Formats: sequence, C-alpha cells, structure tokens
Amino acid sequence: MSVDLSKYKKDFPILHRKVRGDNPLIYLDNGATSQKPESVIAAESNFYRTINSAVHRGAHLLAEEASQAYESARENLANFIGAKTDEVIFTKSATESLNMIAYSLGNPDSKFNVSAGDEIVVSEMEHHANLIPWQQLAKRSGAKLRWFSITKDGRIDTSNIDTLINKKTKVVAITHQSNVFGTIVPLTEITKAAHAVGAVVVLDACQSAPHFAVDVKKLDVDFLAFSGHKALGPTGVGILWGRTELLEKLEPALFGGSMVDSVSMEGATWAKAPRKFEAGVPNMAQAVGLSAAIDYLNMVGMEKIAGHEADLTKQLLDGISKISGVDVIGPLDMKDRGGVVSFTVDGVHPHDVGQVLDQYGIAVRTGHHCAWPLMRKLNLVGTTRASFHLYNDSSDITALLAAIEQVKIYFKVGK
Amino acid sequence: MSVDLSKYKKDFPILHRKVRGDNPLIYLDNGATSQKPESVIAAESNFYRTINSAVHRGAHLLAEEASQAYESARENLANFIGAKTDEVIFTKSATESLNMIAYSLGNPDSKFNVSAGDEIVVSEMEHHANLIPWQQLAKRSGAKLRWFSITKDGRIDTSNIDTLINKKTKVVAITHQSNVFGTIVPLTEITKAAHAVGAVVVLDACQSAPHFAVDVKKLDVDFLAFSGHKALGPTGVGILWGRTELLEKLEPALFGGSMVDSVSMEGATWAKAPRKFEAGVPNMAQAVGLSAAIDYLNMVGMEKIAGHEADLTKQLLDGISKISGVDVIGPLDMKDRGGVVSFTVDGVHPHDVGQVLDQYGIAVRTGHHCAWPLMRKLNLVGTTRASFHLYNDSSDITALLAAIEQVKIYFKVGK
Amino acid sequence: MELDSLYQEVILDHYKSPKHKGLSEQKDIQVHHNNPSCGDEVTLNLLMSGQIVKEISWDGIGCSISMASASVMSELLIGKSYQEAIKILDAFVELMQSKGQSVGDENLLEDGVAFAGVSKFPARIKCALLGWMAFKDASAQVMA
Amino acid sequence: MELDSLYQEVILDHYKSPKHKGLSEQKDIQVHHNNPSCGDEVTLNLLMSGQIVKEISWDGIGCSISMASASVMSELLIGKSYQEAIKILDAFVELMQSKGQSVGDENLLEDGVAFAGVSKFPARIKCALLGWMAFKDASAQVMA
Ligand SMILES: Cc1ncc(COP(=O)(O)O)c(C=O)c1O
Ligand SMILES: Cc1ncc(COP(=O)(O)O)c(C=O)c1O
Repeated sequence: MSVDLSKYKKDFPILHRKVRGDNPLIYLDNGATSQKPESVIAAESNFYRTINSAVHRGAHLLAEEASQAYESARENLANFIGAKTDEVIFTKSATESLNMIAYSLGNPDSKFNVSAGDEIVVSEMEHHANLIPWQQLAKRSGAKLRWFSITKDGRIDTSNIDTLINKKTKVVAITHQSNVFGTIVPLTEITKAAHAVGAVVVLDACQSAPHFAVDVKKLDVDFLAFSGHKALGPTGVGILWGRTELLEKLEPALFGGSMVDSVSMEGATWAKAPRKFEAGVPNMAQAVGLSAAIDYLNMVGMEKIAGHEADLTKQLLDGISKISGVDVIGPLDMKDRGGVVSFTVDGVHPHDVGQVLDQYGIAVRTGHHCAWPLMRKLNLVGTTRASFHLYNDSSDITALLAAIEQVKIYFKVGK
Repeated sequence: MSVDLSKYKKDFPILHRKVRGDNPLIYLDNGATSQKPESVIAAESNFYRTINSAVHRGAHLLAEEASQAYESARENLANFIGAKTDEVIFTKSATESLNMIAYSLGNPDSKFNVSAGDEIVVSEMEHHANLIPWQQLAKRSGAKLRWFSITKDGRIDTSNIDTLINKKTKVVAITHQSNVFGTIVPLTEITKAAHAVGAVVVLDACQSAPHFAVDVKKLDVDFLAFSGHKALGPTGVGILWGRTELLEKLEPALFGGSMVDSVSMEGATWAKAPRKFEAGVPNMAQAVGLSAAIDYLNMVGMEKIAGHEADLTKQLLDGISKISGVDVIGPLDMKDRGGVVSFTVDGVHPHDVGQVLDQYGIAVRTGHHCAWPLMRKLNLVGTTRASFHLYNDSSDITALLAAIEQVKIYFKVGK
Repeated sequence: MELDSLYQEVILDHYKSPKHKGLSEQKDIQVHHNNPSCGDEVTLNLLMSGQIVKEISWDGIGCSISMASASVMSELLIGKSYQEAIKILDAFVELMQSKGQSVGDENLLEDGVAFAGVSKFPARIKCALLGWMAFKDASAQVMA
Repeated sequence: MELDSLYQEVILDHYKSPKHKGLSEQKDIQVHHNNPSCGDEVTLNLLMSGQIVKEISWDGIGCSISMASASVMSELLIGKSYQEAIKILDAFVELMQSKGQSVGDENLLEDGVAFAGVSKFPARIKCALLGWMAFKDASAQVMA
C-alpha cells in the first residue's frame, strides 16, 4: 500500500541544493516550515509582474484583476477546508489568526465575549501560539485558564473532561495534531463536550491542514487557524476560518482601511465578514501564492499525502526502535498519528544531535518546539524532531537512521 | 533642475503591460500601492528557491542562512530610516504596525500605558489606519480622542496646539504626509509640543518613507510605521519602528513562538525587542524582498526620487489649473507637498472620472481614500487622486491631462 | 469604445435627470444603504398598498451608474406587484452577473437593459445594484 | 570533517567532566541566564574578593557547547582580577564573532581557543556565550 510520490520532488527547486560540502539537502523540518513548488513561487511573482495593485480600492483594470485573483484565492481556500467563501479570512500567520480570535472573543462588544468567571480550556501540548494568547485573554478578562493533561505516550488525557469542560467554559482551544508528538487529538469527544455547554472550539490546524484532508463541517469546530508557509505556500500568509453566525457576532481585532461600513471622527462601524477582519491592503501576492499551493496539494491529493507520510513515519519508528539508546518521544504505534517523530539520544543534547545530522545534509528541528510547558512536564530539555511532507521519501529515512548511528559514534554513546 | 529617472522604468515588468485595448499602462495609483522592480520579485523567489526555512529555530544550514538574510534585512531597513537595528520590527503592514502600537500603549502592564483621563491626539486627515485603532484604544481605556482640524487648503491647523496637546496628552498619532492632499505636516511643531508634555509621537510614514529620505532621529518621533508594498516592496510586510527605551517598557500585542524568554502553563515572559514583537514564523521572504526594495531606492537615491516627484507634481498642478471645471483639492503651491494630487471634475463623480481614465490605460484612485471623515469635512463625495513614484514621467502627466479633457467631453461638462 | 457599452445614453440621461429622486413623505419604511468601498449612498422610502408597490422615492449621492440605476429601478417597480417586482429585480441581478454575456430581457427590464455593459466591469456592479438592494431590503421588511 | 572544528576534543572533555559545576554556598550574587530559542539555562554563583574573582560555581542544562564553555569560563576566570577577567571575556566574544577568521589568543584564552570553530556556526555562538554572559552580568552587578 506504499504510495509513490517521487515524481513531485523535482517541482521543489530548493531540494536540488547541496549543503555542507556535497550532501544533497534532506529536508525533514516540515513541522517548522515547508518548501515551495515552482508553481507557488511563480504565482507570487506573476502577481507582481502582471496585476499588482490594491484590491477593492481602485477604479482601474489592475485593481479589478487583482481583486478577482484575491477573491478566487479565498474561494479556493474555502473549498479546501469545506467552508463558505466569506468565512475565510486571510491573516499573516496562524499566530495572528489565533491572537485575532482571542482579541475578538475578549472584546466586550462581541456578542460572545469572554469575561471574569468564564473559563478557557487548552491542553498541555499546545504550541505557544495557541497557549499565550489565551493566557493573555484570561489575564485581560479575568477568566480562568484550565488545561487537559498529557499522558506519558503523548496523548491528551480526557479522563476529567466532564469537570474540565463545564458550564463556565466559553472557549476550548486545542491543537489538531501535536507539533511535538505527531499525535492527533480525539476531537469529536472534545467538540461534543464543548458544544454541550455552549463553548466554542478553536482548532489549531497548523500541523493537520497541510498534511491530511480537513473539513470544518465534519470536524464540527467553530474557528480554525493554519499557516500558509507550512502548506507549501508563501511566508506571510495564514488562514482564520470562523462560522458565519459567529463572525457576525464578533468585533474585529485589527482596524483600518477597507474593513468599515462608515467612519466619523468619533467612531466607526464595520463591513461584513470577511472584510471586517481584513484591515489594510492585504497580503495579496501571498494569498494568491497560497491558492497555488492549495492547487498543488489538491493535484497530488491529500489522501495520498497522508498515506505517504504514514509510510515514512512507520519506517522511521521501526528504524529507531532498532537503535539502542535512542527513544521516540510520543506514541510508538501508528494510531491517530501524523508525520512528526520526536526522539532523544541518550546523553547527547538535541542541539548536538541536530548539528551532526546537519553535517550530513539532514535538516531537523531541535529544542522545545515552542511547547516549553510540555518539555518541562516530560522532564526533557528538548527533542530532535523529524517531520515530513510529500517530497520526502524512504531514502531520506534511511539516511536519517544512518546519521543517528553516526551521532552515537561521534558522542560515544554507550561507551 | 529636472531629474531624469527614465532609465529605471525598464526594471518594472508590469509597466510593459498593455491594458484596455492597446494602451500602455500608465500607473498613477502609487498612493495605494507601488509597483515592484525585478530585483524585488527575484529576492523573494530566490529566498524560496535557495534558503527557505524557519528563522531562529532550526539547527541546520538553511535556518542559519535564512536567519542571516532576515536579520540583514532588518539592518538594511534600520539604516534606511536612521534607526538602531533592534528597533526595527517586521509586521505585515502599516495597519498592523499602528494597531500593535495602540494595543501595546493600552496594555496596563506597559510602563507607558494609556488609561482613563488621558488624551490621544490625531488629525482630521488621518487615514483610517491611523484613526480607528486610536478610537478603539480610547474606547477600551476610557481615554479621550481629540484631533487637529484641517484648513481649507488641506493643511493641519495648529492654531490651538497649546490647548489640544496638554498635560493629559499621552499619544499624538499623526500622518507625515496626507494620502489625500499630499501635504507634509509641520512635524517639528508637533513633536515639540508633544514631548514638552511627555507624550509620545506616533508617525504614520506610509506616504513619506517610500518617497523621500526619512530619519527617525532627525524627525524626533517615538514610533513610526510604514508599509513595504508602497515602497517598491512585496505585499504582506510592514515596518514598526520604536525607540529602544520605549520598546523596553512596552508589552507586546501578538503572542506566540519565538517572542518569549520563558513559558509555563500559567504565564510567560518576553524576549527583548525586536523578538518580543515578532511572534511566530515571520514573513521572511517578504522582509528579504523589502530589503531588496530598499537597496533599489538607495541605488536611485531618495533625493532624486523626491525631486523627480516634485517635478511631476508641479507639471500636473500647472496643467490642471488651465482646465476649467477641474479643481485641485489641497494646496496649489509646492511648499511642503509630496507627489499626491487630488482633484474633482465639476458634475462628474470621481468613480466615473476614474472609469474614463482607465479606458485610456491610466490607473488612478477614486473615492474617499480611507479618509472618510476628511471627505465629510470637505463636503465631498470623494476625489480622483493621481500619485507618483520614480517610474512615472512627464509623458504620464501629459496623458493624464489629455484624458481629463476627454472626461469633460464625455460627460459634457460645461455644456 | 468599450466605455460606450458602460455609459449608454439612457444611463447618462437618467443620471442628469433622475426619476423619483427626493424623498416623499409617504412611506411604510425608510432604508439606508451604502457602498463603503466608494462611499455611494442611497436612502429609499417605500410605500406598499397591499401587494402593490405604491411609491418609491429615494435620495443619494454616488456615481452615474448608481444614481441612474436607482432612477431606472424606481420607474420600473412602481405600480408592480411585490412578486413582479422581485422577478424584475432577480432578472436585473442576473444581468449584472452575466459578465457581458447577456443583453437582458427588454420586456421585463425596459430601460434596465442599458446596464448590460456594467456586467463587464466588476468594480461597477455594486454601483448598479445599490438602489435595487435598498428596495429588496425595504420590501422584504414591509412584506415580512 | 567540518564538524571536528566545532566539537574539539577539549570541548567534549569539558562537556563530559565539567569544572566548577554544582552551585557553591558561598556567593555575592546569583544570576540565571537562558537562551529561549533552544532552552539552554545557566545559573551562576559569583564570589568576589575585592577586585579578585574568588569563586565561580554554576549549574545548568544545555548542549555540549554551552556546558563546556561555562566550564572553560569558570576555570579561566577564577583567580583573575575583575579587569583581567573582562579582558579575557572580551577576547572570547571577539573570537566568537570572527566567522572562522580567528584562531584566538592561546595565552589569554587557554582552552577557550577550542571554541574558535563555533564562530563558523552562527546558531551556536549564543550557546558558547551563555555562561560568559552570565559572568558578565553577575560581575557587573557586584562591582557596581
Ligand atoms: C497615510 C496612510 N496610512 C496608512 C495606510 C495603511 O497602509 P496599509 O493598508 O498598507 O496597511 C495607508 C495606505 O493605505 C496610507 O496611505
Ligand atoms: C501546532 C502549531 N501551532 C501554531 C504554530 C504557529 O504557526 P506560525 O509560526 O506560522 O504562526 C505552529 C508552527 O510554528 C505549530 O506547529
């Protein structure tokens, strides 16, 4: 059942690079950011070369064409996640998306506003981007921040869900897939509990939307965020999706041009979503580039990408299990698990592991992965993390496993 | 004293386009966004093709190179505005920069925080991006928003500056150059008055920094914002500059990865500026692209650009003064005036003016220019605005003047 | 010239001499619609008599397209039944979305077919629809 | 291999058997420094006796470079005058910024020259400086 996606690798110019001497680049840091196919790079360039102008503003041909391209990008993104077009908001990143929604939910003029006495629920394995904005909202509003614990194998402990999510809960903000463990959360259980008490669910889809099919209606969440740059798209663009009924009831968080219905010196009223949430001249070229990335993902097929990444994950888990002194952090089985594998090497700091791998042309991430509370909980200084995308292949895993053996030799592990 | 920049036009691919039949594109909508030279487009593409990876995060060669490119871009931007490197923060746009600083100044944990009883001063000719964030801060904090009036010829009326800026004033947020009139504000008078009462000055440099030399030290302001896309740079990147001493005392507004000093489930502490203000994987390719735009501007020379735009402005003002039924909105003289000219045609709505100009390949902006309160004040439904950059030339003005005559004929003005 | 397909003589005539402009005292309801991207505004008074559109009066500021369209709309819809009015409105909206592919049903739309060319200028479609949307909103509220 | 210029034998030795690690009771001041991008941490106790660095003890978690560097730093600076210590510190910082162009002054830096290779790896410079910056901070506070 192995999936062959080898023909796509040639579309990614950077993967032809040699690094550290004559090593071909083996890029396994996709959890941090993904590489871009030529079609995405060209989409951004072509925008500048042919139709660049401020959308929704000018009375001229370029503005018409730019607006058309920008709004088509929105439609394409909406289809990608099973949403309505006007529910998709272009932001600069998932980080901005999550901060925006936290500000909006905390605005006293929002119909749905978080205030003192309310509770916000997150988990111990959130990325800082889905933790600190909620800490800050709690601080501003007087609401209380609570969280799901993590089990030893890196899954969310839902044993206390009935008390954790209760009548005071207004927001449950949770990651779809852990950027440290690769574990996929039991979302149905969580959305059911949240909706039963009238709370909204904010999903951090940074590590899921770029790697397997995500449908907001099927997931039954209320808000969703992800970054374009992890989904083969340009840097500088992210997505915030929200249900129409909720977007209508929320105040925006960023104020400026193109988001108003009317303005006087004393105050302003807002346009409808998505405009309301997109103040200023937007990141047009990046939105158009992200749309090209979505086209590329659709062309390859999200099912195939997920299958391919599962194959690679299994190969790496199997390989590591055969190396003494090297431990996987997170589940060893393939159940509810994406293409992210964290591991440690006995007595060798992750930073040093990464440095040796780099010498062989292998790019991984080392450290706390912006999930510092999780590292403390696990009593780890950090991990080394390999994470995949469609252009990785079995030979990358073989090379990684061989290089891990070299790490052990270099640092005399077990000697 | 006329400046010839004609050799640079070829560097801008979009300017070779034909529009609406066989008309060469005459792009006079630079106040909304500027066009990009090939070197900027290439800088962004090359980032993706050669070194794309998450800055400050990976322990591998690409991450080293990307971090180096990103931080060099910061240094380049800092030099461009006479700032220290660590004072320059990459945002997504001027709109974000201005919103961020408004949030930061309103955070009760900021040493310098705006609260009830304080006053915020703006002007009647602010762009919505430098008005609504302050309205909202006033609303959140209980502070009072006050403003400078505008004289009939589009200048700031400073006659009441002594009462307007007083001991209660905490922030003066002002545009450097009006995006409607092209008028440059009397900044020295304003910064003196503000600093005398201990208020900070936030400068909206959207229409100045891309067009003439701006030095934050000489201007003696405290914060400054501008957008990359108006300065020949990519979309999706802006600058927020702030004085070191002030940045140190401010809480950030956007929370997430790479901006922390330490994080627990209960709370977090922040890294130093600029990191503190750059949560998440940044818009790296756009920052690098903007740096290439700055290189381009420096290569041409900001003095030459300003001189060239002054020539074009004078030509247009002179030309319009000779057409009956067509009026310039804003000063008719060249004193303290940049390359933006707003005008009206008797009995023809700006939208219709723009449409006719478009038919001749001329791209202008029509409407309220995101300065709605100003339009109300002037009793105008809007204006038609021509705005320049270095690639415009005298023949563009000649074509515009001829097309304005056609507007009059088409709509039978004066018949 | 492409421009002539946008600015039909009929449109310029209605712009210079708009019909039913100036708000009448008699009304069941008043609505205010605007187009924030260009600042165009329309205030519309509607008086129904049972199922029949008895009177439409309006005022506003805006470009030739938005003003002429409000004028044509009021002339067309006054005296029609609510059902007929909505049918005409739907036909007009469809024409606007036709991207220059439709000439419009002259029996139904009368002077309204002059706006066929607008559908080739995406930025102007909102202008042409401003008055119509105000009527749609007002009549829906009265008939509710 | 380029890697060997980074991980000199001296560095790996100090990493395996760090000197002055373990916080001593005697101190004028304690400082805590960390490197948020990788999570490395150092706590440093400093005891001065007049102008003389009497004792440095430290604890921490981090990579081989940061731990070995703290070890080398404490060994080097104990017993030196404040002035000498700062001179050595400045020389070490300069070496780190040399982008592989300097081999370092062995008379001044002793084992510290083993870190010359670090200067070719921009991401690791912060690691090598962690303990040194903690000393700089602590001594400046005591001497202030
Ligand atoms: C004076 C002024 N301020 C602020 C802005 C907002 O810039 P942006 O939309 O790029 O954020 C603009 C341009 O739209 C402007 O002209
Ligand atoms: C799970 C998760 N959430 C949020 C983020 C933040 O994304 P960005 O830095 O692109 O805003 C990331 C990636 O860094 C992530 O992996």
